Amino acid sequence: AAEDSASWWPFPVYDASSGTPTEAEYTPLEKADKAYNICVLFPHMKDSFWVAVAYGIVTQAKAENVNMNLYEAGGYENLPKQISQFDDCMASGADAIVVGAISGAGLTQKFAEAAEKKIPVVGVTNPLPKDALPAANYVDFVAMGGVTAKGLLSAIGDEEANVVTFPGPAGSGWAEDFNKGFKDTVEGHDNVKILDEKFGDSGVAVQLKLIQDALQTYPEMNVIWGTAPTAEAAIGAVQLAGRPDIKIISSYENQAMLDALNGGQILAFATQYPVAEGAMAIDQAVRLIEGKDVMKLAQPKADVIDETTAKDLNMDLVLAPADWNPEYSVKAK
Amino acid sequence: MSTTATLPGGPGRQSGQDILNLVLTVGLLPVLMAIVIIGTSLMSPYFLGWMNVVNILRMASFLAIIACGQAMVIIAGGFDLSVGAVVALASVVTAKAMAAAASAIGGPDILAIVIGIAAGLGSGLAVGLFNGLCVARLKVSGFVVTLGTMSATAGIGLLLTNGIPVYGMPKGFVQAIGRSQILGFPLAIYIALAVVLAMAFVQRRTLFGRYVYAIGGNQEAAVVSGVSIRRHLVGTYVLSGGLAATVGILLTALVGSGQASLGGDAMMLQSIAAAVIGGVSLRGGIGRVEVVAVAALFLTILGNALNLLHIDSRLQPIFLGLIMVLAVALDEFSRRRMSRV
Amino acid sequence: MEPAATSTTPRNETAEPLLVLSGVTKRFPGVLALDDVDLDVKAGELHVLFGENGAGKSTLINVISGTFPPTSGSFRFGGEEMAELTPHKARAIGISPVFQEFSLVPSLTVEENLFLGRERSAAGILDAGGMRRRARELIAELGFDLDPKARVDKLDRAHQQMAEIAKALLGKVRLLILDEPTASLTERETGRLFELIARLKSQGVGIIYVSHRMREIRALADRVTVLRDGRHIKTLDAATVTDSELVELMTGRKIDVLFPAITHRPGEVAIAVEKLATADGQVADVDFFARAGEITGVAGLVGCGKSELVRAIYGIEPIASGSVTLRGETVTALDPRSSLRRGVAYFPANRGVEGLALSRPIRENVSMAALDLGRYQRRGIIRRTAERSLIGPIMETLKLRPPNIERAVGNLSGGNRQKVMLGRAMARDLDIFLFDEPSVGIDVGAKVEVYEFIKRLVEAGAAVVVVSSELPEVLALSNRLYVMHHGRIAALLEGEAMTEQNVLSSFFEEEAREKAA
Amino acid sequence: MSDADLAAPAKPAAIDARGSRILQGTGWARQLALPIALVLLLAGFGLADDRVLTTYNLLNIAQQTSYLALFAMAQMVVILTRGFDLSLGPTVSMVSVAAALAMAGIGGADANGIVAVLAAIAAGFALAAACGLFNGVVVSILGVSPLVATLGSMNIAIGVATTISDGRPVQGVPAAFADLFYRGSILGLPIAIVIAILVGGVLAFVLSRTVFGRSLYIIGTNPQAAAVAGIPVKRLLVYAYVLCSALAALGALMMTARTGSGEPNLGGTLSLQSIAAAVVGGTSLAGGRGGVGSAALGALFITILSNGMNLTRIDGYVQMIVLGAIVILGVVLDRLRLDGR
Ligand SMILES: Nc1ncnc2c1ncn2[C@@H]1O[C@H](COP(=O)(O)OP(=O)(O)OP(=O)(O)O)[C@@H](O)[C@H]1O
Ligand SMILES: Nc1ncnc2c1ncn2[C@@H]1O[C@H](COP(=O)(O)OP(=O)(O)OP(=O)(O)O)[C@@H](O)[C@H]1O
Ligand SMILES: [Mg+2]
Ligand SMILES: [Mg+2]
Repeated sequence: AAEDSASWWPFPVYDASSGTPTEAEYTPLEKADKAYNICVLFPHMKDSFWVAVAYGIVTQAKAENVNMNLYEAGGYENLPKQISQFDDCMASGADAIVVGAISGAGLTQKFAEAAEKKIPVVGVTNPLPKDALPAANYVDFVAMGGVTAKGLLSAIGDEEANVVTFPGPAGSGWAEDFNKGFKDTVEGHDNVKILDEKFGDSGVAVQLKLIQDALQTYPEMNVIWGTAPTAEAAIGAVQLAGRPDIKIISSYENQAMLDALNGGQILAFATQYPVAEGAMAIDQAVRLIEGKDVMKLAQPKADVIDETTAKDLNMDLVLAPADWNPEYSVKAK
Repeated sequence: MSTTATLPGGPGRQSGQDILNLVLTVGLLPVLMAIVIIGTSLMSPYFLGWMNVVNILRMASFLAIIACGQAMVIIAGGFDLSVGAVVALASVVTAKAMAAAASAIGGPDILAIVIGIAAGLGSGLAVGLFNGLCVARLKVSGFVVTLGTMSATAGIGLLLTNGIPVYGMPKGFVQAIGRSQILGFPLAIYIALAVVLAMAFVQRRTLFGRYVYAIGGNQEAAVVSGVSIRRHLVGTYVLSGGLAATVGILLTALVGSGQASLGGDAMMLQSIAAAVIGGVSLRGGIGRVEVVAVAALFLTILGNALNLLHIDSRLQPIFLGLIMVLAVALDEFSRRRMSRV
Repeated sequence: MEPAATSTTPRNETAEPLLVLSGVTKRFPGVLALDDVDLDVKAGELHVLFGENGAGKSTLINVISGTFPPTSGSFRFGGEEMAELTPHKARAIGISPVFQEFSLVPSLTVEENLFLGRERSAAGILDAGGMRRRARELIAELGFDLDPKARVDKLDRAHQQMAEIAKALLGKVRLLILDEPTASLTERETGRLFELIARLKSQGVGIIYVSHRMREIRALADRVTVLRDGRHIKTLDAATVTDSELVELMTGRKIDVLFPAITHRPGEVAIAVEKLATADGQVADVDFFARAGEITGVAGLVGCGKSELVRAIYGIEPIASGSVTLRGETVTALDPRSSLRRGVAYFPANRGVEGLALSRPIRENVSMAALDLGRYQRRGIIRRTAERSLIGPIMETLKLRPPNIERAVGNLSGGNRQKVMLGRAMARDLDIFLFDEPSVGIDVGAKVEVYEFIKRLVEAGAAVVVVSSELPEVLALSNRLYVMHHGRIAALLEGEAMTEQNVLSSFFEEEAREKAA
Repeated sequence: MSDADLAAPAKPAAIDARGSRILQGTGWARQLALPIALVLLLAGFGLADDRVLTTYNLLNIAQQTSYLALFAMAQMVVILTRGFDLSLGPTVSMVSVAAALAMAGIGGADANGIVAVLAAIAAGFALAAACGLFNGVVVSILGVSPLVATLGSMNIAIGVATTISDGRPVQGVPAAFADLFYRGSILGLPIAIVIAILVGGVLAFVLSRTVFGRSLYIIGTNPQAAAVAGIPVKRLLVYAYVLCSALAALGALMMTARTGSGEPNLGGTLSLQSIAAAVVGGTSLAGGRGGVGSAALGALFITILSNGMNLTRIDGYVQMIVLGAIVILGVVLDRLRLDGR
């Protein structure tokens, strides 16, 4: 695979550093001054979404020639583990830490400690409390939920839509935000009705059960909106139930979503360009270490991808190449 | 009372005794289940709909198959925490092997399907064998061994896929195993029925079943009676691994891709819960797979009913927990009352 | 099984005894259980192993039946060297042990246990019908009152013992090993067993027999081997040796009388039970009383409910109706804790299950029932020095061997385990004692000590109830003797009337009365 | 007597013998097995990466261990009685959220320090006590197996935690709270370590020197004998579960201070982890064997392993496999050492 980030830039974002998002373009540094040690923390590496973020991180770390070590906590239920990993990062003498937070609020104490120790921390992909960190980049999940809603609204026109939402695990924060964005946006459209919200772990098996139960509870349901595993499970469930009329929308992207979209099995999915997020995070970290100018909060412009827009998409920024294997560390040359 | 035990007894008394025994072994579970079913069907018109019934049975099938293996392990005095991870591993291995075989051989799908299924089953059996050998040869507690293999197996599953779903299985696999129906019921239900019946037979009528009871009931007694402990202990873990892998394969066919996120802790805890609610004693030596299957059905119905009754998903666990405890507490209570008589 | 038995028939069988042990040694961590033991058993002979608790009898039996290999030494069976013997192989060549700690699986039925390890099967599938028939046959043949379909954990110890014996006699037997088989059998079953033993002997079966009951040894033995501290002391011809000689060889000291002379000085009524019925129906409509300063015996056949009676008084058997009055105070809501507070102690028959925490030290097991006393704790904190200095002397008076109260109870022999139980009675001030089978499984020396202990209690003015299946014991000890039958009191015998004859006849009268009713 | 207890007459002699051997002269071998393995492990990691053995990292390890050790100790208390507590993790989540809500309720970050801390402690311990009481009553009085009872309360606690927090982290934890339970230090030792050592010391004293502790061991070794000896088994079991939950609550407050917010997912996988730590350290699931030392050692072992792997940059999935393998290896070595004597 061409592990070169040159074609990604400049990348259009909203610069939300000041609070109100303004359109901007992100361009990273050519090279870091020194081979810094950057520690990266992920909630997990169990789906292609986080592999995509990792791809961005690894590629950009190589491009800027820094050392990078990546740790994953094994899932969203492992906040204590991520906290320990944060400690281990500080203990291992990292020059900066990039964190995809399991819970932004849950890491506030750690952020404060890192600040005391003058170790810059960059937030990536997962939302954080306002001003928690010197730099971060993530989409506004509420906005991203809204984007999917807009996608749905434009697809159905005046048709009736009876939606059951499957936002993801209760208590995760992001699931609630996605859901809120979706709900807020469809509000006021009389032809869209939200029948129920079914929170549940974002694994295919759990989602499948929820969907099957919903198919029974709400025969009038004709739109399934939820996480990528929801959509994946829904494809089979809908076929089994003999309901090809049901539209499926995913609130985020992964390889399966792309394939399903190409196969015509889902209506649309949203993307926040995770590869670009990873790459920006590394660059933000290097800038912080070097004391250079940094965009405090970069928000990729979330897009909804459907059959028509899929062709124009720079897939390089959405998913890692199929043959790319995650690398957990990068050694500077 | 003690005199009745000594007499062979006429046929009438025999059957009375049998009914009592039946109630004693099966307990209140079916009664409770009936209450849940009737209650829910009164409140939700969809509950007894054909599709919903099929759904419940399908989901219960998966749980029942795993719980059967789990029950055998627990009856022999062990514990298998690795079943959830095995489901995931088998799913991934099946999908990978099948996809690889399909693209390498090209020829008829059936060959690739068989290779895939064999690989998936093999991975489960291998994990089971490893568990069994550690427990039997090294005499380490099953809990700790399977705790270790749970972590390692999950790690291998993820390492193989990086968490990315595995595609490329022949369409025939998904159609034939995952979505095909016989007399309106999906294949999984028949497999579960076959497994439960076979295991019930094994428990009652085979040496293996008898020895599993003996080993769990009093290992020392089994040793001095000349029962070879190791072989049968290993057997239970291999069985459990194989059955978990079967579920992994069935789920893979159902969702259409190999997923390292299938199974997991939830499946493991549920299988243990089904076994225990189904009357399997954690101290070993006691339990019947058919009751365990009923318990699996009960748990599945419960989850389904809560969804159909529009209970907020955040409140659902509270209901689930309370009802689970209530079910077992009532059962325990009735059992005590019965044995008093 | 059959071919194995025939193929091992050697040329010189007539010359060599059935079983020959030479220099067998077995070492457990910290214990030399068998020390260079030589022994031989001839076909058709009943060879008694005699020795104190912990002398190594059970260990020897375990070695012979392949449970574990000896540390050194060898043995021959039927003229063949037994190397790498497994329990399975042992049974297959006709070595059939009846273990002291039963080899039964509690959650299986009697019938399933009988065939355990030797199931009749074809291609791994059991021949249930065939096994059931054979089990019924065997039980009928043995004359045991045993239901083949009963689950073993629902049986009391006596019936478990029957199942264990039946299990040993299921296959082809050439050497039968009985480790205290009568410890919890009553006269009737014991009689049956003895008939059986005679029949087996006449068929040329060799028998190793372990018992602490002199009467049985007298009645059965051809030769007696005395073991002490794991060493072979002497093998004697039973016909020529006297009891006191044997006991002296065994203990290394002289014991003149087994049952001590106890001065009974009846005082106030300590326990009065009226119209008592237990919830499980094992006891019905029982009137019973026991006085201070005397021993009240309770005799009865297996399953007659005599254990349940004392267990109900102590508060571990739910009561359906009736009343229990302790020292004039009618007690409702009985439970062990309040019973102990009222000065009532109970010594269960099954020490392993209900008495002792085997992996805990002796000290803790002794003080276990008295931890609520100020002597042992202050505000919930255990006074360890005080505990040690209280328990140490108690176990010294009881002649605990080895005299180390920090050892785990699981390491002790039967007699010493019983001493730990007795120690509990001395750990707090009690004056009502309920003994369920006080001398089950303990050696003559220890028995004497237990009886002495009971004597001391009674003479100090305590009320003692002794429940026992060993008639000579209750007859010799008691002042008043209740005979129970099917949960009811069949007779109350006192003074001269307390004879074996009267006890047995009261069973039969009661039986006849029930038949008539 | 409950009928469940009838199922175990004289337990295997081999096990008794093993138990007793541990109490005799060879106890030190077992005591030292894990510490030696720990030192070797640490030395190995130290060779692989020179940052492992810095004071900073050693303190880091000690601090991480404190939390897990607290939970392992909590778990150990009930494991001693032949139980375990699957609801421990969710209890931690529930307490975390409840404490944070209580503090937010009286003014959040600006609240009076002492009042806020007291409110958090009151809310946290009250909820934990309720959960422990529920577990204890269901296990001891209703006679439900600990597995089902705590699986039930696990679900209930999850439901409560997500419902009262609305599924989001609860912010507004005042600085005084974080200072008390996380930031503070005594004699240069971070407060978490100090608390863990203090609690460990007190608990060790309670277990070995009080009537309550002694009784727990006896109940775990032979519940029937304990009942016959007049030990109030049911009451003490309830206490044990309440103590377990209370210790979990303390850990939860410390973790809440560490995260700086109430987290509805805080305890996610802690139940199994704490059981693993206790068992790896040598606590026996069969009851009656274990202690503060075993819980602490197990926690230290697991922490060092994952810290070492993080610092020596072992990949995530490989870490899972290594962790699994080493957990098994640890108990196997332990076992072999015991057999070797
Ligand atoms: N598995 C074992 N591990 C350690 N020590 C043991 C074991 N089995 C027996 N012992 C010890 O070996 C010695 C001999 O015990 P054994 O059971 O053979 O005595 P016994 O003669 O049968 O006594 P009893 O008359 O009480 O049955 C005792 O000191 C006992 O504590
Ligand atoms: N023929 C039989 N077959 C199977 N079980 C029997 C039989 N007769 C009695 N029992 C069992 O025996 C038990 C009653 O024994 P119980 O404990 O009352 O005896 P006991 O009076 O204490 O006599 P002992 O003290 O001699 O054991 C009951 O559990 C009953 O089920
Ligand atoms: Mg013996
Ligand atoms: Mg009795």
